[in-house]
Amino acid sequence: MKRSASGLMAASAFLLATAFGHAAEPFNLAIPLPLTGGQAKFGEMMKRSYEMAAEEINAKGGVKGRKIVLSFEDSQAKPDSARAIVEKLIDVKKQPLIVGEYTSACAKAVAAVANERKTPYLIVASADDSITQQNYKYVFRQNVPNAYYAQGLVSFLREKVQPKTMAILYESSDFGTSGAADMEKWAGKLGCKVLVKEKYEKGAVDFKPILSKVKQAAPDVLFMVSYVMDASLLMKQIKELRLDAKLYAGGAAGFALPEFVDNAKDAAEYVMTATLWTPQVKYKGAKEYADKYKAKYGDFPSYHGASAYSALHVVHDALSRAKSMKSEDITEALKKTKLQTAYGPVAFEDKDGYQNQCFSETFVLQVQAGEHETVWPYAYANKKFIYPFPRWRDRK
Amino acid sequence: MNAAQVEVLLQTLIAGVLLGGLYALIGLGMTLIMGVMKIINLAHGELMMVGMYIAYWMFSLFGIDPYVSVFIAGPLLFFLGILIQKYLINTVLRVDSILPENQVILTVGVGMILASAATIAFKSDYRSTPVKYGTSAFYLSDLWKGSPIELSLSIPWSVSFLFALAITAGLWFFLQRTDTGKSIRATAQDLDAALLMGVNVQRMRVVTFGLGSALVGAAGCLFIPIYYLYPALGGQFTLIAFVITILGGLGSNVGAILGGLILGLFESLTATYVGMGWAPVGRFVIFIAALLFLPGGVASLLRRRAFGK
Amino acid sequence: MKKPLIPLAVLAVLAVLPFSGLSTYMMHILILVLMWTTIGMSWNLLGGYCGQVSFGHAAYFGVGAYTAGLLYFKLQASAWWGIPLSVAVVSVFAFVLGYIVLKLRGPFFALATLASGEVLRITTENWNGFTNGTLGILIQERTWVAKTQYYYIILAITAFTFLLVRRLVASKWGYYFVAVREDQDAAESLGIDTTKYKTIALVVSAALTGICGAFYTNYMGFIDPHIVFALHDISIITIMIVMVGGVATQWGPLVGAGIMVLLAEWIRSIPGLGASHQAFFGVLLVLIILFLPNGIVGDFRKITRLFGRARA
Amino acid sequence: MSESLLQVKNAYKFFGGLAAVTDVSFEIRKGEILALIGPNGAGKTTVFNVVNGFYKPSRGEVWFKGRNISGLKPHKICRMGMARTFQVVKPLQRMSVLDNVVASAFLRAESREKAVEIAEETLKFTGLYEDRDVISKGLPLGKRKRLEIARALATQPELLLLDESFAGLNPAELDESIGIIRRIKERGITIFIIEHHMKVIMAISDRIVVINYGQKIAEGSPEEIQANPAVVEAYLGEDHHA
Repeated sequence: MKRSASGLMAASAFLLATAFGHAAEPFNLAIPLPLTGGQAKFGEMMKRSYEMAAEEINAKGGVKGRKIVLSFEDSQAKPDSARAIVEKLIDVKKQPLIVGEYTSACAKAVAAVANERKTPYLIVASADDSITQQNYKYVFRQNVPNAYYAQGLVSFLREKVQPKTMAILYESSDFGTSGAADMEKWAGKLGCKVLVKEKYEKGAVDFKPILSKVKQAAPDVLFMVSYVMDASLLMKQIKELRLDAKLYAGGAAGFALPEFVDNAKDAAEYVMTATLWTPQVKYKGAKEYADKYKAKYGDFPSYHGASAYSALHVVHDALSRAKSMKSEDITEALKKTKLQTAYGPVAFEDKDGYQNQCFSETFVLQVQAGEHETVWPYAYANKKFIYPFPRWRDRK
Repeated sequence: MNAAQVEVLLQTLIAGVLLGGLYALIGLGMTLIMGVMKIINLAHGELMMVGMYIAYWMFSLFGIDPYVSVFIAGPLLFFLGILIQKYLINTVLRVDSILPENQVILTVGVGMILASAATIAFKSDYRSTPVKYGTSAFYLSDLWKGSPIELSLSIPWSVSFLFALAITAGLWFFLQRTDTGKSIRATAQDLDAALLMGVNVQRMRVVTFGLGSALVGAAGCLFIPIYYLYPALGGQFTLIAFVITILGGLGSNVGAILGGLILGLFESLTATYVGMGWAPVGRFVIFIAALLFLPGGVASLLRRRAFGK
Repeated sequence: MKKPLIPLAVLAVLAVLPFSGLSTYMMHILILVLMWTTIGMSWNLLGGYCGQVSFGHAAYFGVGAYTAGLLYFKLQASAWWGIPLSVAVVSVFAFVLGYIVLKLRGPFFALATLASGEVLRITTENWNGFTNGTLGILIQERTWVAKTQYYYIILAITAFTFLLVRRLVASKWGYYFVAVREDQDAAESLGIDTTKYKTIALVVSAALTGICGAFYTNYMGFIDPHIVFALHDISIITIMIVMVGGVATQWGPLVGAGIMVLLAEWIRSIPGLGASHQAFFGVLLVLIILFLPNGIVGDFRKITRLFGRARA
Repeated sequence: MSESLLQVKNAYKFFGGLAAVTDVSFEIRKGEILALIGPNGAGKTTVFNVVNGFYKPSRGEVWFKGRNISGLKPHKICRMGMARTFQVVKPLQRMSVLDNVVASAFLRAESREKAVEIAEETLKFTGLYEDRDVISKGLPLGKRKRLEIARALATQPELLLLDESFAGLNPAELDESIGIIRRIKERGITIFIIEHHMKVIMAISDRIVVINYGQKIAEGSPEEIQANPAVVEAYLGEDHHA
């Protein structure tokens, strides 16, 4: 009953909006994303999430009575293509704000243009620390910067594991490099010695040589920053080598995706990972979004999707509050954002050398019985963490 | 050297040999095509991706083991290769152009089409075949309780390795003993002489490209139990195939095996003792070194020795 | 030196284009077209005229880009100094590399150059202390917001390259380049020091490409190893531009760059095509190579003949 | 007897373990036409390649104009005054006939104008001037062979190496080419020629060197060679196998 009532309301809101005719000119929003090439997976997940958000917003009457009409432009993860798209959106399509992109390289290209052209740009899932350290007035970032990704994980290490030694493996990308560097700093603060720190080229086939070196070093914690398939290959080969550490921890990204568990299967069990968002997190709308996504596309989304989904709500909120549809006014409205979203509370602060940066809680997931469960911080946990866990040879 | 260091070294060597065997199979198709036709096929990795998708769908839809799919993907890729060669590459080779390399660009185009067709058809999701034996391994400590060191030998890696050897042996037999195989070798060694001997060179080229595609398709099937799959995966394997082809010697399948093993061992040892980030640098450095100092590849060393007897 | 009128006319048109009220979007695309034209023309000198098909022009592009980037990053100098400096750095680099790879012929040369680009990419990624590794180099503030200045700079570079290539090709060197392309043994026995002239072609070609790399750093404001040493997005695109436009032709690179950049952008933005634009573009590429194996300029007669027949 | 221009001293060339040329010695005197003959696969072209620098002799030496040139690169040897043609013609296919010759005329020309001048003169000399704007790929075989000679001549050599410049020509073309060779000789250019065509050889050469299986088996005037039993044997042997 309740659902149909809200549906009715939405429909009538829509009818009202169209009845008052002239206002119904749609609000076109084009979003640059990688839809082909190696990053397409993430582009696709975000695209779906944006679409889901747009549907909801439109069902509730859109932006000031105007329907949001989304379109997507494939930047192929190439900075010059991303820039071309954004130049077009700003100059030709007169789009007053930019949302989107995924890779940090593209986000940097877009951010520079947007700031030069005084057009607000909301970054959704690009991690590189430096993007919001450039004194860009018009660039906003909803996800925390890379340096904060592992915050939740570090607090877990401090309180529950107190490791003495650590090994760090990371992919050779800006994300991997700065993630590993940040973790090394944290380890120093925890009084934990880093025994091995090695990077690898994304897409490597065989990690066993490096893993046997790690095995020999026998660290308490093995921390890895990897994309999804490298993550599952790593865990599979760790299992194969019976490399026993007290804790396997991932630095968000690959380890937090459902595909990680799907592909690594039992090798993924007990693995913990930092993440920026979880489907179980007790933010309003988070579960609804996650369930809806899963119902539609078969799998839970990761934080990338949730951030994209919520970003559109943030945009909606800012546009609704903005005095006009001009870039300056939208920027002002974005700056004053205080919104509870499925991704958590969103507000943009100038803090710790960052500008217009949203700082939010990060979490720790653990794979338990083949599912990602939120285990840390306590306040958000839906399952108790399992630690310590059995050694490989004692597992079935 | 203490026991732990020995363990690391042995484990690294095992990994290197197994990796090398799989690399060899990727290189095998390339070396055949390059040896016979002297063309650079930049769609090689994409053909492997097609083979992997076949194995993936066979597994997901019908539960057919990827190792069985070798016999399904191989023939299918053979026909795909024949089509590509017959209707695209041959057409370009026939026309006279300033640079023969426009054929290469053609294969880039083919690769682009294959990769984006896969994106359209299967989305860009990462996939793998979660076979039951995916992470099983033999352990030294299970066989020998008192062993001072622990070594593991992955079952799927070993099976893939043996398959690779078997396929190479099969290919060797085909090239040495069958008429078609002999004609292919003749075409590879001396085009003019082959023409004089009445070899239907056009047909041999078509067959060769088909065969090369089938081999790399089979390699895809052997890879998927231990690796994963997504549409844009081809590029890096094309590069590996080049390295092996040059290292082993153009057109030599024994060379491809040795080239693969050398590369596998080299990469593994670099990863352990220098740093895994540098392994790809090493890959290309030995590649350039082989081009310069060993123009005929490892195969030329073998031949020289045989000649000496 | 026949018909210098056409190049002048084209230059004049290009020079007044910014006054025709083009959007900054179109200006961006045009800047990319000009940059790719220059890279294409310099590749054409080595590949088209001298016959040494390089699959590694990303190496020179990247070294140029990093010359400019590191000037800014390490010495806090203006990255614009990278343009003159890259000529020197890339020339020396190409000279050394040429010593290694120019001994090889045909597909072996192609593969060695391909590998050299990759080696540089991975080295740059791993050499954190010097290159800032995978984090790349970000220029905090680009010199200009407007496109016009960048446009004229790249236009000047393109015009200079055009003139240089044209001059070279008509000179003794040009004859020697083509002689090397057609038959190295014959050329050698006619008294042409093939190694020397191949090295000249390589160094000139590399230096011009390096200038484009330095320009890219200044224009885009951000570089990282994946972007500037890209095998597909730089090296192979360069070859495609020349092949599609017309190998060993004056205007081929311009036409090719126009197609590869403008047309690709246009196809990419066809609504509803989504991710399939790449397939579409791949098909187009295959068709061009199949029906115009010498490129659009190279097979221009064939095109006009086709249309002539259609009219008759 | 005029002075010696080129000496080959005990030259060997091995490929892998196989000897393609074994202990070959001969000299070429200024102004003469020396022919190198022998059955198919006797190693004639290998000798050429050793002489003009494509191959460094595995053992032995080659002297040109009083200087040891073994191991020098072909382009250096060419600059010293030795030019050659190829058995399989290798014109610069996509260049016009004139441009082909201009490319090689640059060796002795400072400016483009001078190079064109030399080239045009050479084309007139070889009777190709009418065809100067034809793209060389489109020339008939006879003219392509002559273009090879023209290109070599444009480098203004003292010694000209001709590798089967008469093979595949029809009788009319043959006569024309013989005429050209004679006129080249009249210009004072020394000629070293590989030829199959016995009639041509006997008509134009001053002296003949015969090799078989990479070894020199005879040397002398055309008459002497015709009467030499070893030569007859070698050629008969070839006929038996053919």
